[in-house]
Amino acid sequence: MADDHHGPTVRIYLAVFASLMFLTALTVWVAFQDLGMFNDVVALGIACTKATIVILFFMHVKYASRLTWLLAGAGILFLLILFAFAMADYVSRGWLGMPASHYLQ
Amino acid sequence: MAITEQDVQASEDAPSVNYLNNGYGLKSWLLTRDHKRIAVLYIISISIFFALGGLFASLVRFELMTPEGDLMSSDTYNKVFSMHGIIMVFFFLVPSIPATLGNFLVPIMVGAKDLAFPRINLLSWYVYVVAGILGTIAVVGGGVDTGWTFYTPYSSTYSNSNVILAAMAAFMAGFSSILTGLNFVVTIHTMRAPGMTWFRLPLFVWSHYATSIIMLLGTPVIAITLVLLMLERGFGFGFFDPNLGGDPVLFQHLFWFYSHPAVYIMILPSMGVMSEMVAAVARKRVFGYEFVAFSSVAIAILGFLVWGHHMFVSSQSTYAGMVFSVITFLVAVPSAIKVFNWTATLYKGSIVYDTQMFYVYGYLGLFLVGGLTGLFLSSMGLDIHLHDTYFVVAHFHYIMVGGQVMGYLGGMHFWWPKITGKMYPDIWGRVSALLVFLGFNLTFFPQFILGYMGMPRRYHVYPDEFQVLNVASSLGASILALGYVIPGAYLTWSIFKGPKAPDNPWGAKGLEWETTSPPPTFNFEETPLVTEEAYQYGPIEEH
Amino acid sequence: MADHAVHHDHPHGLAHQFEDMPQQKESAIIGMWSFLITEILFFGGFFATYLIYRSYYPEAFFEGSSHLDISLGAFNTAVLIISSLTMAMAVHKSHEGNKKGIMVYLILTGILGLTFLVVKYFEYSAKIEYGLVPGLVWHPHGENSPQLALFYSLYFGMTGMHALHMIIGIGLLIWLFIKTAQGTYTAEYNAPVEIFGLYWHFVDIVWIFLFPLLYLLGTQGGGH
Amino acid sequence: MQTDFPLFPDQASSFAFQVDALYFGILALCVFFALLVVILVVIFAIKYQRKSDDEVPRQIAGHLGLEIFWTAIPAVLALGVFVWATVLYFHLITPPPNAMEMYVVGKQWMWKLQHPEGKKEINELHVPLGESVRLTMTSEDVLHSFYIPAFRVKKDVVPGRYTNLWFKATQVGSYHLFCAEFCGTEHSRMIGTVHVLEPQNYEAWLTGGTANEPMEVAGERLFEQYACHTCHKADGAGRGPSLVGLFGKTVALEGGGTALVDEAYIRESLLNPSAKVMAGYKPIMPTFKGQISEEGIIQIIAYIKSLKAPELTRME
Repeated sequence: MADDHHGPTVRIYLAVFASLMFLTALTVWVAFQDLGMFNDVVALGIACTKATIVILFFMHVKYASRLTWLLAGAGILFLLILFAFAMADYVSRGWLGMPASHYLQ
Repeated sequence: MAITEQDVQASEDAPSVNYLNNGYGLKSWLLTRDHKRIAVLYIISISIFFALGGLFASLVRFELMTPEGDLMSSDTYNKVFSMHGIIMVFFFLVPSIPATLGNFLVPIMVGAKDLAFPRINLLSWYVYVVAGILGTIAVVGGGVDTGWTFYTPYSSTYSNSNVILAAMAAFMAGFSSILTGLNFVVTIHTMRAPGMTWFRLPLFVWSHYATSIIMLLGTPVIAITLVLLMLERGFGFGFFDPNLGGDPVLFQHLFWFYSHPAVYIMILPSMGVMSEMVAAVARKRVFGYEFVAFSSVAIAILGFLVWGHHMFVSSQSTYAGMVFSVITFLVAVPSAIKVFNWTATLYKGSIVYDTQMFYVYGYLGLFLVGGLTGLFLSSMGLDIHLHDTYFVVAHFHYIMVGGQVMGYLGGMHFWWPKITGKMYPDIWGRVSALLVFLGFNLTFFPQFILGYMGMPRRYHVYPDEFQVLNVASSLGASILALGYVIPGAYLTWSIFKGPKAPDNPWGAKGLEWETTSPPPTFNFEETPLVTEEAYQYGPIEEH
Repeated sequence: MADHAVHHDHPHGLAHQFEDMPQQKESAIIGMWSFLITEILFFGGFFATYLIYRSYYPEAFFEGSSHLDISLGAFNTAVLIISSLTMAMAVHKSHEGNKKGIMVYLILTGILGLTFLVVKYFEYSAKIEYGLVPGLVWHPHGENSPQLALFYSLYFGMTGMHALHMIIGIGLLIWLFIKTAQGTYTAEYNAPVEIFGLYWHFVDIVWIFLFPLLYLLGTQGGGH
Repeated sequence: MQTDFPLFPDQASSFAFQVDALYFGILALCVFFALLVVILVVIFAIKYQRKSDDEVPRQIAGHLGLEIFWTAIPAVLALGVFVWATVLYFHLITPPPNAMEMYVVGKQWMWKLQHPEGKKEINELHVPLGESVRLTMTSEDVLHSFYIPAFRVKKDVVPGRYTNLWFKATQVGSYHLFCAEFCGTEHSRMIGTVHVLEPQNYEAWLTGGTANEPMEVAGERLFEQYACHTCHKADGAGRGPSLVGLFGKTVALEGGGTALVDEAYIRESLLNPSAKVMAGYKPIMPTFKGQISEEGIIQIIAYIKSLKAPELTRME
């Protein structure tokens, strides 16, 4: 049974908070730098990092049972399945070079 | 109300206190947190919707006896088949076994006093009822004519019917099934009795675990899809209408992300029922227990990767279609594993010819046809011809009615003595099982032929050459209806006049047969200690 | 949510269906995570829609995004992160059974949540004023108009759904506050505070993704 | 079977036979497995009927070899069927290069069909025997699905997009044309007839009807009516690119990237001109959205297709 009285300390919470604020500032700053298509990559990368930090520390997953890892992982895995399989259709529509695959408007 | 009369009856016959007689009056039922009483509430409300959906089905079959639209207008016909689909899918098939038998049996089978969250369980029933009322308002207030699939842009822009209300009803019914699934997942994880390891769980519990995974992961996507649909229809937010910049095919992706796995919500619980009944009928451990258990989980997970097979002719990319097609073929494998293992369970068994046996055999026959015809539809080259024809209609009715409804009725007969504490006349059970089997085949087998000949689904009028087979189908439907009415009659009779049921009338294995019939409020006098494998009718021989 | 029926032979806060407190607490946490999975997929439908249309109409999405106020968005991001910290502290205090500590941090969390909603209200008002609400008040008439409307449909859909979660969260927070004031939560029985914390952090995470996707992509004005 | 009670559809296209072969192939597989299981369970029911109420049979836990056997066999068979069906699918969706072009517009609740020579039909389609026909289809309102059971072809007709379908009729006769995707009240009356005629009869039918102008002529008239020719000059000296010989080419775009000039590209350029501007030109073209009907757009496309580059004509 998960008894998480040994969760993170206040010191860790403050460190997590500081890094989240720093990453927020960073993502705004990066947005104004012209990195071409990498603007999106960096912005999403920072968002994923922030989310991971929140999940691990604020939501105690780092200290939780394997089952919690499994549940959180399952949610993210099926989210990726939804993205990947739906995008697969849209990305590959053009591959046969037929008008059917083109979107019109 | 039937409930309170049932109460009184139970109190006269049963000497001990059980879940039925430990409180009287409407309030003790409507505010109950006992999973068994909530299951009974679900049985009553689901039966009402099954009857309503069946009524719409008979109207459809009546109309299709002639090629012309002479019984009702096209508009009415479209509303009738749409309401048939919406009610049967969202208000009967999805909750049918999980919310009734699952609700009643999962805690007992794992040896718990109740589900983990009894209040949430009651909440799920209320959400279901509110959804049902919304759905009924949608019907009474003019109906909805989009089909249960709500395809855009017809549903979002062109239809003049109560789309928003119906979508809202489906949304809420989905919410109710999320709450049920959540309760099952937590209960199975944390509340197993001492000694009840994962591989001692009855296969019924495994299949409900797999079903709950789908409910948790799939249902929210249909919920958001319906929200987007309502926003588009209500406010003119563009998501799926090409005139507003959207893509109608995206709706289909999001819709089938849930609605294909939902087919497994509808069939997996009945597979669990089958495993229990096969073991009891043959008085034998289910052959290849681990394979049957894992095949449920495999079906649940693979089921999320195949939704695009509903879209082979929708202008979806050919390459995406190929991926969806090949995974669809792979889903056939775990289903085949189950069928072979059930067959092997019967080998050298001790087979009794009671009502359960009739349902087991009927289920096997119908599920075989339903499952195998899925191969035709997952073949891209053939699906071009078969898509949206009566072949598809026949296929999914074999799965959902031949599979799930046979499982539901069979399970009801199997556990009826446990739920009510009363026995029903076995001969009538066998007669009705036979009627359902024959009526079902006569109704839906002709539709395979109709489909290959090219009759599209959702047709109000049709060319003359399709009439003979349509008449045959309608005749079968009347036999099928009879097969559904008879159990309703003798099961109700048994509540009042049936002989009292012993604790274990079938000599079956499982924790639910070790407690009294009906069980006490907290299921067991004391927490059971599990020391043996599931279905251990005798010493188990390994091969 | 756990059942609060009090039994005399049971520890305080233990519901009848559970054997002991750890089992009850584990059930509550797993139950909340199961619910959060459904929430991930619920917002996931929105994000998938966003992803697909974004990849089809990058210009319209850049244009739509450039009308949003980055400073307000960044401010709200900071507000939510601070509220996550105070929520985490409330959970921390609940482990100690520190009633006063829980109450202080819950109030702070609530105030920050309300701040977020107030800022959101001003942002929405500005959009209504400029006629950027598809279907209701829509002023743009350029060739990109439908695609721009698509961006704003997603903007209002996603932030609206997020705001709805915030409102529900604040409602639950008030209920928790009352329960805490009544002395319901102790060092042994604090699962409701803990699982509410999970919910609150999840809502924060959704915003962590909404902020760059909706606000920040307009800065490069068609960077591709 | 006689025609008043048929149990099988006509085989009237070049791939009807192949689709039916796949159908019967899978059917044989299904019948084999269904019979196998049914015969086994019936034998078991008879042979192992419960003799006495306290009978307990031997408990067999399972057999790993058997499990692997009946996992592998269905998996291999299923993958075999997948390959067969997918190869057939690619054949069914890939039109031969010399196919005749016809156009379909679906709307609630009728099919509007147009021949390349300009002849228009409603809910009827005349096609020549033995000639490959490629349909380019779109919808004015909701989803429809173009379905000819006797040809074993079907494809959804999607608003805002062109979809394609092709067939080669192999048997003279009249066949059903259905709408297979639910499209509203009169869905089941959105049906028509496909007439397959001998080629000479088809020619006679084409010329015998009312004098419709060919599609490219109508397109040319629209081209002038909307003053397209003032910018898109044939010699390339206008403010827009010359359209001569442009169809089917891949062009560079302003701001990078390329685009294939096909039906969809032309339609997009008419409705949303600034989306993909050819390299070297300014985004000055106005949108024609709401001004030209879907049929008009198809006619302009036909006209642009007919503008062949001179050397190409010589090569042919």
